[in-house]
Amino acid sequence: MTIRTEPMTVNVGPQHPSTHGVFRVRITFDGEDIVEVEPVLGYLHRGTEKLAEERNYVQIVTLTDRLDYTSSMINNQAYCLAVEQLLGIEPPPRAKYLRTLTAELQRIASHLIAVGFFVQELGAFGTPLMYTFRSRERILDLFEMLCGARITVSYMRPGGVFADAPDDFWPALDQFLNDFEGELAELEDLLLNNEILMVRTRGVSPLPPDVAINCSVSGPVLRASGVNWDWRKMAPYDAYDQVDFDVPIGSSGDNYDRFWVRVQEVRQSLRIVRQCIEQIEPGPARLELPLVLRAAPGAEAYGRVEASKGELGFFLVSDGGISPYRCKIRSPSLINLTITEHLLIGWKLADMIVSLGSVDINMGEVDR
Amino acid sequence: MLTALSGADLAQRLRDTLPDAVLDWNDSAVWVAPDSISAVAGALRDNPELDFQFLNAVSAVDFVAHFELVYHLTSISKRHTAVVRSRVYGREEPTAPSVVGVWRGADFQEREIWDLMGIRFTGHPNMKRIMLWEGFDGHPLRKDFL
Amino acid sequence: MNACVLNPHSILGGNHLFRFIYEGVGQMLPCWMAYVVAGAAIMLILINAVLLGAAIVSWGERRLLGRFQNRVGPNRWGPFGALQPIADLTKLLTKEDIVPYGADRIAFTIVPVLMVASLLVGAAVIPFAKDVALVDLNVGVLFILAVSSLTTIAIFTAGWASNNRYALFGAGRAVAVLLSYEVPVVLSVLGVVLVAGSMSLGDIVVAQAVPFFLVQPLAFFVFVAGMSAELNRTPFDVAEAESEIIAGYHTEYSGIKFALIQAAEFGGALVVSGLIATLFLAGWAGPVADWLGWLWFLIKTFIGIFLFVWIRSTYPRLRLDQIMAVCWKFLMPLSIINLIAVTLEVFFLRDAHGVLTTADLWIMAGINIVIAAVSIAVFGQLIRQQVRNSSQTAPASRLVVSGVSTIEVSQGQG
Amino acid sequence: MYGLEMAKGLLVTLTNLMRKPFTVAYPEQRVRQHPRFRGEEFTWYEERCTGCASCAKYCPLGIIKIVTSPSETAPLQGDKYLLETFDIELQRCMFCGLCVEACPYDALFMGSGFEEGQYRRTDLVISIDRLRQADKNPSTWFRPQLESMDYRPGTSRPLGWRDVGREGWRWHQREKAGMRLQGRNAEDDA
Repeated sequence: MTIRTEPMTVNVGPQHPSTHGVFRVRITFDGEDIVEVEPVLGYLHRGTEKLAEERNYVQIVTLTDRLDYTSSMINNQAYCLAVEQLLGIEPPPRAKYLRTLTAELQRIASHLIAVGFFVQELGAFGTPLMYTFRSRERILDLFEMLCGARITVSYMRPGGVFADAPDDFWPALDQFLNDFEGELAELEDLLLNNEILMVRTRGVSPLPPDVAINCSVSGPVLRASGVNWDWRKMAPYDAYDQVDFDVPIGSSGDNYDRFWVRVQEVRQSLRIVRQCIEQIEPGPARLELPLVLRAAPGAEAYGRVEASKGELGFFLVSDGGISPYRCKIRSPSLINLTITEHLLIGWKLADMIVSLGSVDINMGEVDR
Repeated sequence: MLTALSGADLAQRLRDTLPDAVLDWNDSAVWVAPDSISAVAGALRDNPELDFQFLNAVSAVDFVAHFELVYHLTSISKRHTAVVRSRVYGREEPTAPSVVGVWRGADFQEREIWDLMGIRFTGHPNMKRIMLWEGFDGHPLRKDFL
Repeated sequence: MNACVLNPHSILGGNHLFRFIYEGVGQMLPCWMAYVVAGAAIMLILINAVLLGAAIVSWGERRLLGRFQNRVGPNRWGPFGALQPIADLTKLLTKEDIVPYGADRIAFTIVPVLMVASLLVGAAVIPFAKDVALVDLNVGVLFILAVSSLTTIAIFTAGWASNNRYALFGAGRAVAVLLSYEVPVVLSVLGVVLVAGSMSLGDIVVAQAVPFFLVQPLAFFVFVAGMSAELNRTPFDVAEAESEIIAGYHTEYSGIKFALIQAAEFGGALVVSGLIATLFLAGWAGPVADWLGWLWFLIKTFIGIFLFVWIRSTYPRLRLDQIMAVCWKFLMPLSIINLIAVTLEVFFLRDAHGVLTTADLWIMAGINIVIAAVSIAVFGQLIRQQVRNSSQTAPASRLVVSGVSTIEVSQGQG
Repeated sequence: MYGLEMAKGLLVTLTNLMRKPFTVAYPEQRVRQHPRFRGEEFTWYEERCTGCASCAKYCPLGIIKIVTSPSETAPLQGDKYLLETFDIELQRCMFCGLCVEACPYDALFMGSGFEEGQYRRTDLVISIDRLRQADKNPSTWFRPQLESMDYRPGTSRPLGWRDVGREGWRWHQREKAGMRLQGRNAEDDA
């Protein structure tokens, strides 16, 4: 006698405890094995690209905050770089360092969330998440000190940052860096070699590098597959050509490697922040620009940064007006989702959640 | 570090394999005929000297008179970038061949362009709306929407 | 005055409180009615004790988890938030009681009752102090194991009746886990019964001149692991894995039904901790006086609960197939080793009357600790090899860009 | 040995059990608010405001509504406009602070409060009267002069309109000849 099984279709999301926001995947299961996957997007679609066409160049900075709301600084940076390319201006060196520094702090915060939720999805009852949030909270405090907001920072402007850091920011940053070393070591003790985490993630949902590249995957996911492609190294922007750091790469591109790469990137970001503190010199933090900027008609720019999720690009086209004629956002989260089918089919329900978590998407950026 | 291939350079190399495809070029980009996009894409990826394995972004711009598709490409092994563009005419049912067969990464972006800009890609395996629901009237990113 | 006198051979005969109420009420009412009244009174006490205990456990677990996670936990209502369970209960009582469309109404409703009932009946035989148990059954251990298996049926019914696919996933997982883990748990308890020479929980406590977690560390380990699986607690909580299948079998439950299921869950933690205390930590036995037994029992129960919470706060969850592997490939052999070792030791060490002295127990403890360490190490090593082999994927063809300094994933542990 | 790392994890959680909680029990305790904090209420100095509506134009969401009429006193001498309406629709505000950045006369400041929850949406529109009466505890967001004064919105005393400008207030007075200083003339002369 053969046991007959029947495929069962389940909507995972948009209301599900661990789909990173309003992400919905329609999955067909055979028992607990995944047979078919179809991501359904658009639950957080706010039309950022259309909104950007009606706002002037500085106002769009506030829109970029809301793309990937766990790494608003990096979004600001990408957008400002694109506008600067468009206008042909260059920010003063102090602004470059401040941007680099805040972007790296934001990368730490974003990766901490990614790591915390990754382990949360593995089933840890909130403890690693709470520890990562504890450290992230300190970073957000630093941001509040810099610019008065914690998540929607709007810190950077085309031509620099909105204002120099206050005097008490630097001792606070030092204090944070010192404390964070210990917190990070604690986190690594708790997670990095934990056997349960190992058996759950090692060898699960591997992503070969050729597939990764063909699917335009970028960021930690690409590097976990063993491709050391980092825009901070390849096309250094702001002050990244002045600092020294390594690029962590994985070997097999499985869930563990993606997790491991993120933890190591936090360490490298710490290195960059320390170098920025050493190298930064007094000076203006913003170019004297008019409030309302205008680019030459027909000018185009594609500004890209290595955001915490991958390559974040802004493709701006100007028609000479005060707002961009077209503002295309190349969002890493959306394009990283291309590999969903590759990652999920053939694995189990429990692995599905973890694999999705290891890609680290953010719905604000996927749907825009 | 990264070098950006100039449009003239790229056009020169593309002409060897696909003489009819290249329409125009300037110092940053090369314009190709819309019908030959997927052929050009294949040539760009498979030519060992160009080796554009990585598609950064597919964008569509509505210039009212025509739509323009912009492909930002990167070669990971050769470390250079290039921009390939194509003008698509017609507002009723503009179509262009899909490059999903060459770069899987174009999947969601082409669906998004169809959804928001209304350019249909032929040969795409799943040409459905992505952000908006099926049955939504119009394509919001067009300049004549609203 | 025709006072009723309880038959000393009745199973409730050992319960002083029952006898007191029975004889007191018997002054006024016919004997059969006094029996019912006394039984109801005792039941009331037991139900309230267990449910109150569940409430305290739920509060304590949340406070403890909070502190483990470097936060405060519930602290708003009452001193240190101790009235939080009451607030929760009030909220759940006033919530709408939803039966989902297409659900099997009767089966859906009966589940919480079934879960709480099995819990309460199980709690009846645990001795809280010397001679303080509802009944001191001579098959107490068997009774508890039998009754706790009722939960499996309840959980499966819940998943099936809910008409929800997540619930069905949870039910399927729960049945697989609970049935498998019954085996090593029973085998490990067998060792305890062998040494104690009795299935009565009271006798088992008395027999523990040396606490059994020293005499049979393997059995203790297997029992704790197995019970945390039966309770659906981390790292074996696949049946209600909140990050995967929402809440598993109780996804669709709301209002008072949900409250009962939660009570059964936290009460289950309490009863199992009590059971661990009784079987392995010498129950109410302790220094000073016998009447302080309840204190030792509470402290030991708290140790069990603390252990569960600690593990819950630390570990991620295993996958279903891995849990089954742990059960059949790790816990099962360990419990068999323990059973064989204990059988042999009892066979050689017992005297003519089949009694083990304290010295014998110490000898057994010495031997068994060594056996435990060796076998856990050996099986751990075996599992490790297994994990290594299964998780080694073919190293992907690298696409490394030259000139960029990189650090690569360390292949150290695993 | 297998399981060693798991024991290490248990140790980590145990050490954290001994630590003081990191969280703050909000209504009783508060986290330190930084001077640049962009709060929910706005601080507006009517004396400094000319009614130019730069803030309204620069707001990405267009939530500031300003209605002015020419001043009755001396419009030709550069007097300010009379403000009839100055509504900030707080329910759509995203506290980006661009209005503050746009204000050329340092009249509008982000506030430092954040407990402005209301039960009705209409209550979330800050009207000109509420702006007039509100406590003047400006945030130092985009106001370097306040930062150089070492001003702390939470603890320092409320600031008057003369203290907050980038230039001296007398310059301001000179520039806008017909400015009504609302009964403070005696004080000004001193």
